[in-house]
Amino acid sequence: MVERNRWLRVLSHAVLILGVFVVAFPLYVTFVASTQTATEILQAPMSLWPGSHLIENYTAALQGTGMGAASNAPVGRMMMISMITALVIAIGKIAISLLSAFAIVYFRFPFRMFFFWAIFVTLMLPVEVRIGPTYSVVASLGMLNTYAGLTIPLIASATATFLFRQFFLTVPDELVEAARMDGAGPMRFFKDVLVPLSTTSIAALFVIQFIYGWNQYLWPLLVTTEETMYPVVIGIKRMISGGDAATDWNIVMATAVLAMIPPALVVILMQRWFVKGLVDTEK
Amino acid sequence: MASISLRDVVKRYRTGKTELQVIHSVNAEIAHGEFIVIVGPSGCGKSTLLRMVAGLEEISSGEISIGERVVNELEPAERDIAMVFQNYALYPHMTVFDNMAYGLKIKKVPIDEIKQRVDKAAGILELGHLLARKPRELSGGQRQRVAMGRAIVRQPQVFLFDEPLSNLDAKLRAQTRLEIQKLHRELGITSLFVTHDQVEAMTLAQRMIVMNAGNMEQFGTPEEVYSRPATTFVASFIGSPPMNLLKHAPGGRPGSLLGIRPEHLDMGTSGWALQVETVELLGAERLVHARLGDEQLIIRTHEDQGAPEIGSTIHVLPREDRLHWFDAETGKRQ
Amino acid sequence: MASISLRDVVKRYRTGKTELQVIHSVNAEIAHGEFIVIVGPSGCGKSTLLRMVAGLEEISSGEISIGERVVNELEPAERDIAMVFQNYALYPHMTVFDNMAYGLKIKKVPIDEIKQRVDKAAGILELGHLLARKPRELSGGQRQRVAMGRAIVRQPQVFLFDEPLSNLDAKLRAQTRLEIQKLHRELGITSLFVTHDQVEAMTLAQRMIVMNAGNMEQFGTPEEVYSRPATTFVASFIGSPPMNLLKHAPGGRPGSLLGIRPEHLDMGTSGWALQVETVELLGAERLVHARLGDEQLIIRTHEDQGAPEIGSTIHVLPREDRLHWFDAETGKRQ
Amino acid sequence: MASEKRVVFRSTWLPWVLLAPQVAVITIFFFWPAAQALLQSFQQSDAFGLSTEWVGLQNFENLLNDPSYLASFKITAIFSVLVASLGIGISLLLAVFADRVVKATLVYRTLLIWPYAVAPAVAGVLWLFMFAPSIGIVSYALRGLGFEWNHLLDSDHAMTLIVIAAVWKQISYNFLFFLAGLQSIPKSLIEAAAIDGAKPWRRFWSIQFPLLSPTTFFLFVINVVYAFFDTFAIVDAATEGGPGRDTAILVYKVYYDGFKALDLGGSAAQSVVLMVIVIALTIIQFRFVEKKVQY
Amino acid sequence: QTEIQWWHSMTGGLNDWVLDLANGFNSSQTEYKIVPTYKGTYDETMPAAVAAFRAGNAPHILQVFEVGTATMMAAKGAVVPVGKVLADAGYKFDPKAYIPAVVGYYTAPNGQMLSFPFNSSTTVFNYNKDLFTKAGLDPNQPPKTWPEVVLAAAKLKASGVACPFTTSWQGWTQLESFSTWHNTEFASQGNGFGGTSARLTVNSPLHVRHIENLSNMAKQGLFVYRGRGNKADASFYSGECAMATASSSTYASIKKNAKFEFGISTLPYYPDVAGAPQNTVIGGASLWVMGGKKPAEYKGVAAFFNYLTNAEIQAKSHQRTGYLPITLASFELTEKTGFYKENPGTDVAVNQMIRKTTDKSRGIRLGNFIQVRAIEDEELEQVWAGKKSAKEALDAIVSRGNEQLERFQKAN
Ligand SMILES: Nc1ncnc2c1ncn2[C@@H]1O[C@H](COP(=O)(O)OP(=O)(O)OP(=O)(O)O)[C@@H](O)[C@H]1O
Ligand SMILES: Nc1ncnc2c1ncn2[C@@H]1O[C@H](COP(=O)(O)OP(=O)(O)OP(=O)(O)O)[C@@H](O)[C@H]1O
Ligand SMILES: O=P(O)(O)OC[C@H](O)CO
Ligand SMILES: [Mg+2]
Ligand SMILES: [Mg+2]
Repeated sequence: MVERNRWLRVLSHAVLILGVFVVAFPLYVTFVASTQTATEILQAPMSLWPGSHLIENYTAALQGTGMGAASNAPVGRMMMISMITALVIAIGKIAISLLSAFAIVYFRFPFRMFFFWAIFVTLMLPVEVRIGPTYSVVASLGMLNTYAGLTIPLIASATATFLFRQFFLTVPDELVEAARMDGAGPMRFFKDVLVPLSTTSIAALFVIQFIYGWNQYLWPLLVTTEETMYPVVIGIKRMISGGDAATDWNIVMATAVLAMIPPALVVILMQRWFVKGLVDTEK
Repeated sequence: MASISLRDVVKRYRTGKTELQVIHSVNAEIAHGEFIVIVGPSGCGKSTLLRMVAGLEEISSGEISIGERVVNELEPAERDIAMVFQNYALYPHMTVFDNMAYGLKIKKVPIDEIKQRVDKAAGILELGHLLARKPRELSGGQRQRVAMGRAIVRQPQVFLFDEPLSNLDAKLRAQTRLEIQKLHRELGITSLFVTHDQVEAMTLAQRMIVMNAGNMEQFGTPEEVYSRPATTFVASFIGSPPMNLLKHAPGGRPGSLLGIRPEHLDMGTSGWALQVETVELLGAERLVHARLGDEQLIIRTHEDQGAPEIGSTIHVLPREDRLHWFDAETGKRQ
Repeated sequence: MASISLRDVVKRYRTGKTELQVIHSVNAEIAHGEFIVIVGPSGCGKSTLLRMVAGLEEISSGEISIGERVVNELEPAERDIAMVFQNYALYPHMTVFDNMAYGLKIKKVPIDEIKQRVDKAAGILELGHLLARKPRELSGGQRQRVAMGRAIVRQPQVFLFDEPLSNLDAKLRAQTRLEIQKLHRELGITSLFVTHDQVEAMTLAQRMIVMNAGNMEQFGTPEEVYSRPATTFVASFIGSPPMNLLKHAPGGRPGSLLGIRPEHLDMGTSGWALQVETVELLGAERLVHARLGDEQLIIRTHEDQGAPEIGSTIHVLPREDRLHWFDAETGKRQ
Repeated sequence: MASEKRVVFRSTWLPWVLLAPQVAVITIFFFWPAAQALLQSFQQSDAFGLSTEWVGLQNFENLLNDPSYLASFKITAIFSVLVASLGIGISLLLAVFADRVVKATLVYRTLLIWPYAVAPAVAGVLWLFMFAPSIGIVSYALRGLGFEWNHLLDSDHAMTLIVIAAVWKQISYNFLFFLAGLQSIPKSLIEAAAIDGAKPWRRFWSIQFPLLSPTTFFLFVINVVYAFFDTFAIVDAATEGGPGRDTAILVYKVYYDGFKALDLGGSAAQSVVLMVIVIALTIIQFRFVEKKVQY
Repeated sequence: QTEIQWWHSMTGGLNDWVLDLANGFNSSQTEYKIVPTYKGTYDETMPAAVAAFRAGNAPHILQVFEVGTATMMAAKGAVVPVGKVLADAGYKFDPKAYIPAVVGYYTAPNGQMLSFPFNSSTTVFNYNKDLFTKAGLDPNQPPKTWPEVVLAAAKLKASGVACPFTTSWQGWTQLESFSTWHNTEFASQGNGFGGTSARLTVNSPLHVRHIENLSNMAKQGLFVYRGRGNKADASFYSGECAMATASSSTYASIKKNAKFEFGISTLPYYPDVAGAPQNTVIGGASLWVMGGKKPAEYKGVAAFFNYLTNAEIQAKSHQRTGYLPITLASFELTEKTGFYKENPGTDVAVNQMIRKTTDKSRGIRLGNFIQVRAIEDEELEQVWAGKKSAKEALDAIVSRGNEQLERFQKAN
């Protein structure tokens, strides 16, 4: 660093620790609540020390035997649905975006920019805004209660297409030329050179899209009419404020912690690539 | 090995509605196994010319043949050429081995043969111990050698080089120059080498093409180009420091420019009287910047001769047999 | 203007548990207004030394003074220096004017005076018409001039340059070198200039520091360094092509290396008998690469002398007064 | 960097094949439904779609005459600006300090990144849980400090609650971008400024911050869009638009009217309004990004 | 085996109950299989079903809260009246066997039962006996009238209770049920039973008086607002609030969570209002049969409903959940087993509902009721926050609510 100011270093740590405290506090509370009994939680103020019911609550959540969990779809099953859904969405988005970015950057054809724009506009058309008609389409295609229905409608991705386009534009032209000299055709170049070069962008996008897929709520609620196809976020919401039963916050919080683990692992384990991907492609 | 011939080669770029001609009817016959350097300032069209030979740019008009075949319509891969790029264009995610083998793999050369050819090229270029590395783990010079290796393994009829040394530092550049020469001697493959560095051009070329603004100004051996520059452009572009070009030299002819190289001006006690402006020491020699009337001159002397004082007047004698005369209008040699 | 003195300056980097010493006890006294060039191969510690003077790196031990003040503990801003970076480090979001004015604004110099000082510097550097542009709208050479302008307006006691020319092309580099010299003559500010290019070092330096692996190998005028290199390192680093260093020269002393520059070997009919390997033409002169026993030599001759044939045997006579002897072990001059 | 490739492949059919999957998905699942929504905005129908009547601009007129819809615009503007500016401000602050810390960056980053993994629907629940008037730990602590927290009746408290939840959820994302942006600023610029005499505070405002502006602008757009659309689950969980309608942002209202109150025509009309806003935002960002690319 | 889809909104223990019913039915025969699916809260399940219907994927049975009743009734082509389903399958349907206030609400003017009353609740008054004792109140003499509630609240507050009184479902308890309990019209046309031209009348002097009263309590800290829907229930479970008006279905949860003695009493009333107390209004949900299914499937639905009317199953459900018994037989059965004696207060809901209804107390059945409820919430919050007077808020409810009613009338 340029200057040797000691108190500035102390201040840096102080600010960061405070930031971490504020940011992590809700998560800590969630964890603590997941180790107590429902009644303990209701006694304001709730204790901030972990209680003794951790195993009990998590078992209940996982097996769906807790009062709060609605029965025959245990959290384990829902986590699996979430996992498959999130993976398909993330991988699918990346795959089709790679292809379309490749087409848009490396070819010249009529309406090229029109398609780019068309894709770009979808970036900000969230499902909530057109949920009814979209649902009708999915239903008439017979995709309710299928992984296809849970994933394909969410699989178009302006973000990914845009990011890949930006990245492809930074790939030196000479690489294409070298590949052409080596006798590689477009798809061969795509497979052998472009995709391997895009790994950091792919990793960054994987994180973003996995989390997007994992955190879906409204869409699965609509397209799944069978409990066996419920993802876990719905599992959490279903335990809260439904009907007349009191919320079993301990089980809710245990489920919330469980539901958080896979995406958090993805974020944390891939953060190096994530950050790198963000820098490399300049957004 | 093959000859190359360029016949009335023209390149135009169309950007929007405007058309820009960047290569003006170039003609050249290059023999089997020759080492040709294309030299010229930035933007003069060297790369464009080379890339037309490579098949990376379409030829607007004219004809290019390699060997007996007119290649105008052929894909780069079908022209049996190999190219070394300025920034090497190595595949960053492949090992050195894979970089060299890639073209062969695509051609479906049997893996044993690929191994053998890569090993041989690696041997020539002393890359044997680096085959498992990725390009980012190599130094600039090593990368450059890999780029050459990638070209060599292809055993092409023609080598194309687009400023392959410009990313190297001075020392490495000199060394790699020697290696390229050696390689060419050994393999004898027809080569086109682009550079904007005249020292590189002079040392490497068997014959050189000097280009300026899309025109071929001269095509000849380095000696010819140096001692009988065809135009004032060539005269001032080749040679460092450049040839002095004087409008009003003592004994000059009207409508002509007199050219004399800095090393052909001998300091003495008689001759032109000049005012010394600055003096630069370059190891074994000195460059004296001086003024003759309102014209600027450079004189190159040996360090032994002692440094003239700044501001003093010196006398120099141009060697009579080394004078060059150019038309002041067209710049053509007279 | 101020003198600079470096006393036992040492730099160590700590990475994890290991400590790496990159500067070994450098001592140097630089007078008011001197132009000093620090030269050496990549990684030898030139930038580190300069950055310690600038205050961008902590000094591990030893002492640096500027003028009368020991600056070890001062912030960069308090040292009254200005620095030109290799990549210029222009503020991309500011205009040329703002780039130059930034330091003055921080010092709260009145706006009128800022204007006047920037205008003056812009005048010197011929940047007047570019003041409203952003750096990205400038060519490499123009950016370089802005970086210099930013340093000049500060009117500091010391100028520091870290390879400021290395991003320019050869022609521009030569031209900018002259400008820097002119500037130094006019302003007379003590300057430290880092480069790894020996030509640059030779032309610019009043005195030069040659560094190698963190050690100061020699500190002297270019003439001294060239004609009396203190070590084999200096001998081979300065001069292009480098000095020939021979273990088994005819008439050599055991335990010593004989050094002789390529231009001090005269081709003739008697003397050492050499096998010619390659010949390079460099405009006015030729480099003959030849072999003496198992040792490689370079001879520099004038183009007039005609090129020896490759493979032939030639005879060269070393000039007796230009022989250098070095200790074979320590590399020190004997 | 150019925005076009000099070298392209030649093929008349391949690009279409490559584009086909993406274009198929957006056509079937984006544009077709969006067109349907547009159509619905000119119709009025009962919930089950048994009777449908063409009403022209009636739905839009209803919206314009509904003071609560207009109020919702204002609420949305306040909410978005608060979320975007606080989210950006806080994460910028954290990123700047994280950038200064040489050691332990990874530890801080790991801890700060974590909320990104939480679903908005769950984030709303978490914060509601902490601020719940009776059992909430934070409201309890506030009461202990003599501050009566009541987001159920106090609009400012309610707004504060959803802003906190929304900002919290977004900090990680912003933080990562800022950190990446800061680390890509050449170190020599900072050094040049230090030599020019700028102290850290000055250096930040005159060098780092301006150079981050593309990132900041990008994040601003992303955050506004986030505040506009992705926060409805938070509002739904935390305040349900209350007290009164004081936290009913536009997208919550679309969702509520269309999805809970089954007023399809009215909701579709609101969707159309939102789509127009979205497209405007898209164009602005697209322009800017393109410009930046040529930087 | 014919599968029959059943979408519902029951969570927690209630979800267990739903599953038990389905399992019970499924194992009682082999022809049909009931598949219950939780589709979110009441206000999420209904839109999901509507969307599903539009896409041709509606379930067979749909649980709809009472607020959605009018919307469902208006959707003639979308639903099949339960009466018809039962009759077609050959089951006898006798309205007399049901509790009048319950069946009346779900019956068309022509006497046909439109939907099947499943989990009907009503409004009751819960109180914390321990806090009563602490405040020097008689735990066995809960306040019966609003003036008594105010007095009790004051005493509770004096004894240090932070939240003397709260309410869940404020619109339902304080306006709707309040109206029928006082035999006062909530809306014209017999509270909407007479047709879609009904308009709100909740700004009557009695309503204003009550809301003003609550507003004053709020100002004095005697009434503490704890949120929309049933959010306030938690404050009662936790022992924070001493008195609460809530759904009778809170019984099971209080029993599970409360660490204190609690009592259930009737909804308070104003003794000076003629005809009060009348009967409270129905809440909870009923089961609707969706149209467009195969005859065999309707047979299965009918068989399931028939299974649900079994007195023993009814009685068990009632005792287990706190929801009302639907048939008189199940009420009598429960009484006979001594359940009410053992669990004092559990009969309060039934007693409130079992009375003979009047035109003003039969229930409230309005179009766009969901929006009307939301308007009630929004406006009442303004009162509790002190931003509007009771009169202003109630006027606003009437005018804004009537807009919704007009719109509904137009669309149907
Ligand atoms: N795609 C293009 N469209 C339009 N003009 C172009 C295009 N490519 C190159 N040019 C122009 O053609 C001219 C020749 O370019 P070329 O790259 O061949 O120069 P060069 O001699 O290789 O220069 P350098 O030494 O800088 O590489 C230049 O003026 C350049 O601006
Ligand atoms: N922060 C650091 N930590 C550890 N070692 C360092 C650090 N900075 C530089 N070095 C090492 O110190 C030595 C000197 O580096 P310096 O940058 O001064 O070299 P240089 O002479 O300027 O080289 P160049 O010509 O390549 O710029 C190098 O070996 C380098 O690897
Ligand atoms: O909580 P429940 O099931 O009694 O239902 C409550 C009513 O639906 C309120 O409208
Ligand atoms: Mg070029
Ligand atoms: Mg350096």
